[in-house]
Amino acid sequence: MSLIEPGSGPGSGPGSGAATPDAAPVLRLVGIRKSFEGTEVLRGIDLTVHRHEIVALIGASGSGKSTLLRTANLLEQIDDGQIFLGDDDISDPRAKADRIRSRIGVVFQHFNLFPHLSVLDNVTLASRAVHRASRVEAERRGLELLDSIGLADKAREFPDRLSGGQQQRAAIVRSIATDPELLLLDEITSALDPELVGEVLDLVRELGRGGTTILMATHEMAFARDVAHRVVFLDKGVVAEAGPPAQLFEHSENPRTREFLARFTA
Amino acid sequence: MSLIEPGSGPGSGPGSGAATPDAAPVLRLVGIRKSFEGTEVLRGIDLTVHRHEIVALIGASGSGKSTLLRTANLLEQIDDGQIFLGDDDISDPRAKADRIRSRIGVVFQHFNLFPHLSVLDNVTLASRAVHRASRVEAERRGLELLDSIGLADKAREFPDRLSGGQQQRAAIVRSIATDPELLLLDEITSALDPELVGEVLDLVRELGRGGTTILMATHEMAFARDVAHRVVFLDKGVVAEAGPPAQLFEHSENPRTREFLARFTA
Amino acid sequence: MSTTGIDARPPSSIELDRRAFRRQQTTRSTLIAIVSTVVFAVAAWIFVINTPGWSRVQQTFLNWDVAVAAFPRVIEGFWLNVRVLIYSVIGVGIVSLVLATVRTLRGPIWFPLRALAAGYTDLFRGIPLIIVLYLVGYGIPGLGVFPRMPAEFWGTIALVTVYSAYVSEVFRAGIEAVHPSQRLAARSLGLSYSQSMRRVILPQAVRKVTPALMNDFVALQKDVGLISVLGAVDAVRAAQIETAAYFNFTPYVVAGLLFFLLALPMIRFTDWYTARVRRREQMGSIV
Amino acid sequence: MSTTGIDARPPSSIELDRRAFRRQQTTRSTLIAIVSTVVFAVAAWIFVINTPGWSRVQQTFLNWDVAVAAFPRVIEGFWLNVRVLIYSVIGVGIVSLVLATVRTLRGPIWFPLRALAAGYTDLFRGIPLIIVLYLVGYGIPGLGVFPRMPAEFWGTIALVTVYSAYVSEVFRAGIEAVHPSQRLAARSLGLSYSQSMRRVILPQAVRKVTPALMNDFVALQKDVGLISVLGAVDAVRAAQIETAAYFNFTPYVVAGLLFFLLALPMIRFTDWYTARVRRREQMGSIV
Amino acid sequence: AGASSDSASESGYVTDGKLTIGTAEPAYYPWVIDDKPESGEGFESAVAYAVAGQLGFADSDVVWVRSTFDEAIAPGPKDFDFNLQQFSITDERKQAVDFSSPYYETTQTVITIASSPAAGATSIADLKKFSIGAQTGTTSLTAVEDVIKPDSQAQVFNSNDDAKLALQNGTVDAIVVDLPTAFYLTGAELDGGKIIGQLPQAEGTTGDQFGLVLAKDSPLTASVSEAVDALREDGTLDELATKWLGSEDTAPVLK
Ligand SMILES: Nc1ncnc2c1ncn2[C@@H]1O[C@H](COP(=O)(O)OP(=O)(O)OP(=O)(O)O)[C@@H](O)[C@H]1O
Ligand SMILES: Nc1ncnc2c1ncn2[C@@H]1O[C@H](COP(=O)(O)OP(=O)(O)OP(=O)(O)O)[C@@H](O)[C@H]1O
Ligand SMILES: [Mg+2]
Ligand SMILES: [Mg+2]
Repeated sequence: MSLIEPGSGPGSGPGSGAATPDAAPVLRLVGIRKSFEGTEVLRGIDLTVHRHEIVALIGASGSGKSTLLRTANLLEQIDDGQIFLGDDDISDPRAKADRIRSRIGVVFQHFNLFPHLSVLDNVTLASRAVHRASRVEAERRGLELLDSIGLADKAREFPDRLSGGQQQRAAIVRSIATDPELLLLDEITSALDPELVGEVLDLVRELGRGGTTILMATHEMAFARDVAHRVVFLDKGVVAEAGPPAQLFEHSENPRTREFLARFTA
Repeated sequence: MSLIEPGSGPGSGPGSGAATPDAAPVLRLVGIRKSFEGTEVLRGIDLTVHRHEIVALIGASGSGKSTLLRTANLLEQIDDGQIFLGDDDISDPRAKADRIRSRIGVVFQHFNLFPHLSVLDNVTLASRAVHRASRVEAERRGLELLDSIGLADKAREFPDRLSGGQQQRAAIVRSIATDPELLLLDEITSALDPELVGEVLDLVRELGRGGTTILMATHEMAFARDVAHRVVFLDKGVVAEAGPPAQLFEHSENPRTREFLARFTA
Repeated sequence: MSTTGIDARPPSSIELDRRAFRRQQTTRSTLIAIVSTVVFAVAAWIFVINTPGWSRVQQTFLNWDVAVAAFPRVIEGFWLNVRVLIYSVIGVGIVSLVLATVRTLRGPIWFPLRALAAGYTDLFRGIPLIIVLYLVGYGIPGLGVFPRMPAEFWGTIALVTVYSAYVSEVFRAGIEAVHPSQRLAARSLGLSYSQSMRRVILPQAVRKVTPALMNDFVALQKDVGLISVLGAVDAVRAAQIETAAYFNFTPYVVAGLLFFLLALPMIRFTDWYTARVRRREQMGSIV
Repeated sequence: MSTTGIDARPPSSIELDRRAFRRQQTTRSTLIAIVSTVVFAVAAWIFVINTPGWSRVQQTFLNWDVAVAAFPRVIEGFWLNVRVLIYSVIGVGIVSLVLATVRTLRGPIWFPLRALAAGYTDLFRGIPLIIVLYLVGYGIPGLGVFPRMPAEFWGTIALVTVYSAYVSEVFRAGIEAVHPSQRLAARSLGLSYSQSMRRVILPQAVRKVTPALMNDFVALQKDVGLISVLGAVDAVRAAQIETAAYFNFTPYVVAGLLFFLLALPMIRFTDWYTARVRRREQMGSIV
Repeated sequence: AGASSDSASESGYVTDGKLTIGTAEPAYYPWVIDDKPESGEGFESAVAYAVAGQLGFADSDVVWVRSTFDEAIAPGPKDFDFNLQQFSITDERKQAVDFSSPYYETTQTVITIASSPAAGATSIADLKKFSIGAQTGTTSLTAVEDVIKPDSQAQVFNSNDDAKLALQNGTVDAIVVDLPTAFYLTGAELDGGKIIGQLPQAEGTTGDQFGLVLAKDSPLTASVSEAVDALREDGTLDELATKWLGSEDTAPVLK
């Protein structure tokens, strides 16, 4: 798998190491609250993602990880708190949601690719429809991206001809085709055959090295530990603990964190 | 989770350790061949499962694990070879398929429980319909089994009210409710949330300790190593290597085995 | 206007500001909708209702006096439609289940019955109901082998003949739509073909086809009006008679509304049920 | 009779024995099927065909001479049905797409149009076609605002009116059946509501509803025969005229067969396509 | 009253220089012989040509079109100058279409077949218990409901064809049609056809008068009526009636 070239991410520091907390914040969540039918799912979340940083969101099923990512992308309206993308308060109802979403890339667990479009059309759709790139230009860049993940020969295929891992990689590439400032990944490997998980995580690793800013919810503890600069442990709608992986995974003093992690080391 | 009592399995050696190869063979596959539309998926498989033994079937996606399990249960007609259950040649077309299937328990990856029946009815259906047990007797035993896996309080619920892990455990319990001689498990955890995998594998482990004979296809290498008495590595429709887990996982000299296992230790 | 959370902490001032803005937006939207509706209504009034043609339309199709005069006869006819509907539903239920069951029979000995059932289904899915009505309603009594029966009887027979073909096909499709692994699971438990059919496949199939069945029921509800061609004085024929008497089409509108009111609950229920099934599927618990 | 595998190794003697047994079983099954069919046919012959009633039935419904005599008129009428069908399909396509589009419009300003479209859809899903036919076919010309048009024209209008309501509803259901995450994915890419509608949701919706659309097409194909009640001499009315002339119902059978032959390819195609879609779904690639 | 010199709009004719006459599809004996109105054979066909002659048209200028009964008397534009298929003149219909003065007067007649239980009926009271059919929208239906008042609901058919089929196959016991049709059906079409009798007029009404139907407020109504009046006065109508319909007083009037 060839490397994503530096410059394909928004920042260009090639192989930049762990981002420092004093880098510019890309996403800032302040006191986010969200209820569904009377149940409070997010109960005051504060979280900042800095430029070039990879933040892993871990937590039990139902702890609110997906909900948090969806609020960050304005797919869910929050009940209180504020969300900043760069300097803009995107939780303000006066903000243009479509404009903002085009600055954020998202990949979910399932159903990411559009089944009626070829892989290349999937990758180039946003450039053409939203950013008004010419088809030639969009396809040139799309093919380049697909080539970088070894899928150039599948460009004209439809998604259902690809394996699950190939589909997820294409979905990731699609989400970065428009140079978003931030990439949100929601358990992108949990519907995959265990064998195919590796190739998808490798791609995320590459992207991180290329400087892409990533906030990802994951159940792959090993991956979170290896790749994330910072891990945030969500428990029942609050941030129970946050810090570098080494600290959380090995020296956490929070009993809930330890209990949660214990389930993965059977 | 309470232990499955000895005696609930067909053999009763409580906590019997690794079965010895000279125990009575429960399932014996001899030179099994199977093609789909001109592609040979199984190319001469020889495999024996002895009483009280847990055999793990590993191999890449598409190597034929599921097909092998289905042929063993007569859900797929083989093209050549012979299948013995105990002393009976069950691949003989003169054999009564329904009778034979009722001697084998099966759990798949997906869609195991019948969504229109309560959990208890799921568990007792076969006893009542096939073995003509009275409803009272069947339900007594069914509740006992559900109780042993901590699901007694869910007995009257419908499957869609259960978590994935609970559903799979109920499916396993259903498959042993009629005391089958052999249990076939096909990647029973691969559609589960990682957190729920543990409880299902724990149940399999209990069953093994209780003496149930199990042949299972799995992608959970750690589990195969811990629990199986013997591991069979299937590669492109042939048994590439078979042996105790320690040998396969640590000292295999087969390059294909090593390559396959390498993918899981990223 | 307060937080929906369990701990009802007061929302921040920013949130209060956002809510005020959203409320304002909602008010604006409502106003726009009202204004738009009024403008639209006025435009419609000026360009349609206020024209001389409209009073003609109103006179011809929406004449209150005619509606009142025609109502007793139309409602009496409609009652016949309802009775025919009830008998037809019962008949269709029985015949289509028999057909569907015959089509699931296995074994070579049943081949001719299976083939016959399949042929029947095919044939009557392809022939217009009105032709079947004429054939059954005028042709069969002419054979002189059956005692004399009223037109609505033969109409019911024709409806049952045609709709059983549709409905048995719906059942068949439902049986096939049950995921194959359910059949495998049932067989793996040792259930025989017919046991797994009866205890596992059919119950699920019936649920799956409920929306389709309800659609067919709505269609049947409306096609019941066709028995009028056999001479039965149902709502449609009654409306026709009244229309001929007054040269005014309001009686048809009255009959149409009666059918509409009969069908509406079922249509709403079908829509609701279909949406619910879809929502469940889309939630997609996959284990 | 040889292995289907690529390396054509000779099967073992056990396998050969099994195959021989299975072949024997197949032969036995075939024999049983043949015997059963013959027995069934003979029984049918004895108990049905051989009875005096049957010759009456044959005479009344399956009279070759009458069929030959009626055929020219019926086929000419049928050609009118086909033309009406073609125009109706075009009309339904246009009107229902407009209706479905109107119903996807967002924003308060469109409220009256949306409500109107929704009301239209509801209304005409609930009213029997035959009533709409009478209203449109006899009522509208009576307003005196339209030039004189043939009965088949008004029949086409009525068919389009009713079927557009069904079909636009099918489209709407299709739009809702597209998995919500597709909409989320499209919006996450920054596509606007209307862009995601046009480029992501609608193309998938159209595919999803193809089976339902085909079903509606088959239904339309048959309901075209109802224009006969307006006096258009289509196949049904032609058959009626011929039947009255001979007091023999064969002309209806001829017309019915013509409709059946027209519908059969579509029915087969619909079944095939529906099965294909289902098979794909059941394979269930979930990523 | 030649029409050839006037323009279509002024003349009021559907086709300038032609007289377009509508009749049923199919048209029946004895009104039209063999469903061929162009031949001038049959009562209505002959009347049509006589009227055409009065209006100054040559036989070759007559164009025939077909329409159903309902279609012809429903309001709306017409593709015929006048239409004749036994339309009884009623006040309700006059709101929708114009009628010429009557060209024939008849009564409604109950007919049946020998195998029907109604075959023995001899009075209106006898008929009450039977199932009686008639064509929708006709005065025959009105006669069933107003004069016979059967115990069970009348059966109502789209056409006399359907009513006749229903009588033949036994779904109704008797049907009501106009007298000439009754002669024709019982004489030629029905096996064992039998006329039970004519229905008396309801109080204060005349017999059923057949008129030519014209579009509502047609400019031709007056001239067509004049033509019919002229034909009645010179005895042509009686002559044609005798020729094509035979004598009509052979059926008893029911009490
Ligand atoms: N649209 C919704 N309506 C109602 N409840 C919802 C909705 N979306 C999420 N929830 C509820 O919110 C809670 C948090 O869900 P969420 O999907 O965010 O959890 P998660 O941490 O992503 O879990 P998982 O690891 O299973 O993906 C759950 O209890 C869920 O049932
Ligand atoms: N019914 C079938 N028709 C055609 N091909 C089939 C069928 N079932 C399986 N195959 C093919 O047989 C091969 C082996 O499939 P099988 O499901 O046994 O693999 P597997 O080892 O279980 O893989 P996985 O780990 O993905 O479950 C695959 O190439 C598959 O496409
Ligand atoms: Mg989630
Ligand atoms: Mg498998």
